[in-house]
Amino acid sequence: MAEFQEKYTVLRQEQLADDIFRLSLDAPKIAAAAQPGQFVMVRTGESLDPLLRRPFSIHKVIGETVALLYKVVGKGTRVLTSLGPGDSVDVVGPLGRGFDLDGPGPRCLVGGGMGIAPLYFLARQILQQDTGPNPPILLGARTRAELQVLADEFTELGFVVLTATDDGSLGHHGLVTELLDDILHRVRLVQVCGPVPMMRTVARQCDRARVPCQVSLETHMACGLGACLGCTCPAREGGYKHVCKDGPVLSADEVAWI
Amino acid sequence: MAEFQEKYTVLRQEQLADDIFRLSLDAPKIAAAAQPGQFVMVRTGESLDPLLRRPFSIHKVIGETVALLYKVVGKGTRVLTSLGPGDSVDVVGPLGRGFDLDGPGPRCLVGGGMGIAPLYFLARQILQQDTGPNPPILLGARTRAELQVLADEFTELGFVVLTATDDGSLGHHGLVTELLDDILHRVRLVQVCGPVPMMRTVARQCDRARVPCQVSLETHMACGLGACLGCTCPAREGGYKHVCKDGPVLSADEVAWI
Amino acid sequence: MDLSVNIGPLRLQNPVMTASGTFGYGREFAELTDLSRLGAIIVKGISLAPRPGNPPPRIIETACGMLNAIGLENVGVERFLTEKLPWLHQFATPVIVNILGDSVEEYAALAARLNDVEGIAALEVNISCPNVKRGGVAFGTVPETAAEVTRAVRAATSLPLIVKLSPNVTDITLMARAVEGAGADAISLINTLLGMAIDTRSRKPRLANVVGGLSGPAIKPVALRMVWQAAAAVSVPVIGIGGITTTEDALEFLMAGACAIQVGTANFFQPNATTTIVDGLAAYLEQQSLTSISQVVNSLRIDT
Amino acid sequence: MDLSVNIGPLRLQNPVMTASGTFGYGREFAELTDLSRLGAIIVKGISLAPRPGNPPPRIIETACGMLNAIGLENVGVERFLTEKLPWLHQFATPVIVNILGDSVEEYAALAARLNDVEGIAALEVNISCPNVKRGGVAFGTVPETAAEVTRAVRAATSLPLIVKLSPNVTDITLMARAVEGAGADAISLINTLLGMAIDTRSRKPRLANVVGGLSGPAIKPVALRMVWQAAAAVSVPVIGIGGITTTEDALEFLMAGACAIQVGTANFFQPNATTTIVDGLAAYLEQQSLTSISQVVNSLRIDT
Ligand SMILES: Cc1cc2nc3c(=O)[nH]c(=O)nc-3n(C[C@H](O)[C@H](O)[C@H](O)COP(=O)(O)OP(=O)(O)OC[C@H]3O[C@@H](n4cnc5c(N)ncnc54)[C@H](O)[C@@H]3O)c2cc1C
Ligand SMILES: Cc1cc2nc3c(=O)[nH]c(=O)nc-3n(C[C@H](O)[C@H](O)[C@H](O)COP(=O)(O)OP(=O)(O)OC[C@H]3O[C@@H](n4cnc5c(N)ncnc54)[C@H](O)[C@@H]3O)c2cc1C
Ligand SMILES: Cc1cc2nc3c(=O)[nH]c(=O)nc-3n(C[C@H](O)[C@H](O)[C@H](O)COP(=O)(O)O)c2cc1C
Ligand SMILES: Cc1cc2nc3c(=O)[nH]c(=O)nc-3n(C[C@H](O)[C@H](O)[C@H](O)COP(=O)(O)O)c2cc1C
Ligand code: FES
Ligand code: FES
Repeated sequence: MAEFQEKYTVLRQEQLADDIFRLSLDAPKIAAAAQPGQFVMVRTGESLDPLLRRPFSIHKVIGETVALLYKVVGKGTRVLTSLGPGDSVDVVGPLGRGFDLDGPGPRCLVGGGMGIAPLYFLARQILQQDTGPNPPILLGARTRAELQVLADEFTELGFVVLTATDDGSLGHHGLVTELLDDILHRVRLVQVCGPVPMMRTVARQCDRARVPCQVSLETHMACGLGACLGCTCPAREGGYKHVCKDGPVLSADEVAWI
Repeated sequence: MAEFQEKYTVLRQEQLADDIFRLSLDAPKIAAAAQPGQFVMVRTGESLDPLLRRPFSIHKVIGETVALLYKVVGKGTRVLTSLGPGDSVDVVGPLGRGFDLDGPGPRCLVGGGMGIAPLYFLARQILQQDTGPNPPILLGARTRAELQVLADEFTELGFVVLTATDDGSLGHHGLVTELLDDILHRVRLVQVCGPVPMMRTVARQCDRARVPCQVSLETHMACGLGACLGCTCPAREGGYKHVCKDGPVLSADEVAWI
Repeated sequence: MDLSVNIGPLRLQNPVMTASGTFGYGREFAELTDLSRLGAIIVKGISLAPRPGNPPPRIIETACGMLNAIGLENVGVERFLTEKLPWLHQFATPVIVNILGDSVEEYAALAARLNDVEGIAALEVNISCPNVKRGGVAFGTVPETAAEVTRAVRAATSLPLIVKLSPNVTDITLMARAVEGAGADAISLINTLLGMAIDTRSRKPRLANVVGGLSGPAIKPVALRMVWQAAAAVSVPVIGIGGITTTEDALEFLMAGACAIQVGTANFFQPNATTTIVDGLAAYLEQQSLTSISQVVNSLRIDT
Repeated sequence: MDLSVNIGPLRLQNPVMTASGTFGYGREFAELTDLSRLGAIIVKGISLAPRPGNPPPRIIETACGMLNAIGLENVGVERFLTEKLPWLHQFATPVIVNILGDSVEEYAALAARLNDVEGIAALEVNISCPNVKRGGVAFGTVPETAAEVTRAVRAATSLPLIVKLSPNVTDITLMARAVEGAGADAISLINTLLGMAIDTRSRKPRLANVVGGLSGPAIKPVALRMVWQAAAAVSVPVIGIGGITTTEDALEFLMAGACAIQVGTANFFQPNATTTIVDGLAAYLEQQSLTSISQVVNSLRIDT
């Protein structure tokens, strides 16, 4: 696995919604090495506060451009919004284990909130494999403003996109998981990224339907390198998985869902 | 004394030299209350690192606009350079005791490096008092690039400006204090701001010539309000002066020059 | 909505006080903070005689904190009573006097001097000072001497007595119990952690005193841990101090068991930090549909 | 230009090591740091049997620092020797094994097991662990138990012995002298300060273990003060640890009397912090026209 620490130049900062931004970097090395589902650790400035790098999924890789999709939830992500074209960002990556790319098709991607980020990279990879018609991609968010732009981009790739919003402002009024049962019988793999309750539900649905399921987990991370041992999640077999090295993508049945 | 804590809008950020900047704020309250020689405490961002506010002399007050002149010497001043028009800055001030304004004229202003900052405000005030022809203003810096723009602005006010640079690139090749002896006999007050060695020398020159001298001191400051007792300088009479309350402008003979 | 708290015999309108040495004698902040809205004002530490303090440099910024070696500069008790205290009478806000000394006798004499003075709501005893008779070891690092100071002050005053603990100890609960047993009505903690910084260009210490006290957000995790331990160890009220800057910070200390808090270093960079926290606590109660701040105190939930 | 230093019997090409627990077993950083350029690699603390560690959450960021409660997760000594250590043989860089235990016997058994293993340059004894037989009080907070562990390990190994001190004590010089007297070849400090954080939304501790170890730039002033005190108290070499992030930081510790330093938390956010400091120290010597890093060690100038 190739990993790099480099400063990359910001190409673009887009504001997709109130608190959702997309940062595009000129990052040839990461672009060349990255696999869908992997992440990067981003230093949010020169200050020692925030101290630690922040983990973000690789959202898009197009040519030598790597994009990150992020939601402003605290001080690190707030600092990121101040970056503009020409600024440079210190990034370590690509890191971790991504999604299985060559399992038996067809598969269904399910994303919720910022969990949609890695799915775009994954979806483009699926297109390249050209394994025939894919089942719809299921995307959920709180409200239309957080979802529309992203959903459209999947549609532009040629996917059928089914959406769900908590407030019903776009697509199904309710949880994205409620859309899955109708589709499960047509797929041989589900790949999901989103909030833990959503992934837990999907994991149960897949378990019942005996469809393999991969989940992309989030934990607090200090290093992203497997060194601090801080990013644990309880494993079904007992003990712990380290999300940054064993994951972030794990088979749903490796995880002890609590 | 009126003191305020407010967020002010940045009107302009000028780069005068490699590492010298001028920040203009729309700060009506400070503009209305400030006296030459007073300072403000500036918060350099939302981060807790840097933690403390940074003190800066009030450089210019024109209408409701307050300008600060600053040199990038560390992380706080580096953060300030990222501010642009429309951004807001949290400022406490005006603080401290400024220069005597109504002593017996004529007087001579002497500034070195960033010590020039408060002298512009002071010079404009002197003009308003219209006490007849003033002796030259003496300004020193390391090199022309740090001095030319500022010297010109004093000239534009109608002052005769004598300059000195360490490298001889503008005006006298040497110390600005070397220009003072020729003028001392013509003045009844010297007001000086600059590095300590320079102020010490001026204080001695004035002492010998029996000309009153006011110096504007710098120390590390945590509060600027007289509360932390951190900003001490040894007093001639024994004990300490607190630069933020007793100063920053003190009579040169109040200070125990070491 | 009830923000009021009781610190032993002392009732405060809200749990937000100013930490000694970070708020001068109150007046320094009068134009920037509404003093009448504070739970209490704790003034700069006072000794019997005036003290000039340490030579400069006395302060230096560190990562998310600062070191100070002010050296307990203060105007002495007599000038405090004539020049500083009367101005504070205009506010209903309780004034708590922080006292310090070189010897047990000095603490006791100070406490006696302040006992009958009007307008003093309580004493806070700073025991982080060096015990001159015992080679300069701080009173607050030895349970016996901490108890000795507490007993002496207790005997000399009928004012409510807060003893302020030093964090530079192996076991804070021993110190807390020692001063509780010796008659403290309440305990406040933490004072500063002993630290140091070096100017690598001159190869000299950044503080003339070489070592100084570390304060500010950097120390908050240590302070919170000690407050939690101390609150569990004693039954007198505990006042939390250390890096408190925001309402969140204050809530953490209250949840850990403090029934009130003090804001220190934050006053320097956010002169209205205290009143902002008072507002923030009220907003929190409202948002959580709580009626009293006492419902927050000691509300930490630990899974077992 | 000579950056080499001696830690007792151990010679290092430069004074920059990795702090235990912040650099994995070395391999984790292989693509981001040139391991051959380090003074030494200190690996994650090893116990006799594997340990699963604490439940999550195990880490949380604080102001200029972080709290960790990893709970000493490690693969155990046997897997370390078969799976981790051999990979490090490819580098000439000395490997120092950090050891930990629940009892004096466990420390001694570990030291004996590692004594004859090839490719181990020294042992570093982490005495910040709870002494299970004595109610969980850390070995490193009581001079007698610290000395006991040191003596037992000393008797069990002929490897150079570094004892790593806990900062959670009243007087670090007592601890330093205790382990020196018990046979330590060198002392390293500081381990983490005990701290805590609370999530005010859930009212739960942010660490499942409630308390954890504070590290990073926030603790640097405390670490520097303790290193300065310890270096003055003992004659064995002292290794400075705590918040070291930049060359400046490293120089401060060297000037305070440390003859080498360890970089911890900084590795997480600056994976090449160590080699950057190696370069920085060389540049400093050149700029100051010094020939050896030993000229920097203990060069602090205190005006008297
Ligand atoms: C492998 C991985 C991939 C990720 N990919 C993305 C992505 O593509 N887009 C995106 O917007 N976010 C992503 N995240 C989450 C992102 O890292 C956090 O939102 C970010 O670190 C928050 O930083 P902050 O300084 O703004 O917030 P902070 O001030 O640090 O925290 C704000 C709040 O968020 C919580 N929080 C912070 N970090 C995490 C975390 N890692 N997991 C759970 N809660 C956290 C805190 O507890 C706190 O309540 C990912 C996380 C991981 C582990
Ligand atoms: C009353 C007063 C008025 C001032 N007016 C101006 C002004 O008009 N323009 C201007 O450019 N600067 C002025 N200064 C100095 C200015 O406050 C410092 O340069 C600034 O605080 C440095 O912040 P920093 O974070 O960039 O540097 P830091 O990273 O904090 O420090 C960088 C270096 O500068 C030194 N330093 C920092 N603060 C001070 C200080 N207060 N005194 C002496 N050395 C210091 C540090 O020791 C360090 O070596 C004034 C200072 C005072 C006390
Ligand atoms: C500049 C300064 C002066 C202080 N003076 C005193 C004092 O006189 N008496 C005292 O008990 N504590 C004093 N302290 C300690 C504070 O009251 C407080 O306990 C400590 O700073 C931790 O809180 P903080 O992190 O919020 O600042 C002082 C602290 C600072 C920073
Ligand atoms: C995540 C983490 C794990 C650690 N594990 C160990 C350990 O196993 N053994 C040990 O002696 N110290 C351990 N430490 C302490 C560090 O080695 C170091 O002493 C401490 O973090 C202070 O240095 P720093 O501020 O540079 O991180 C650990 C620290 C961290 C942050
Ligand atoms: S984040 Fe450090 S081991 Fe996973
Ligand atoms: S800066 Fe705090 S008293 Fe002067």
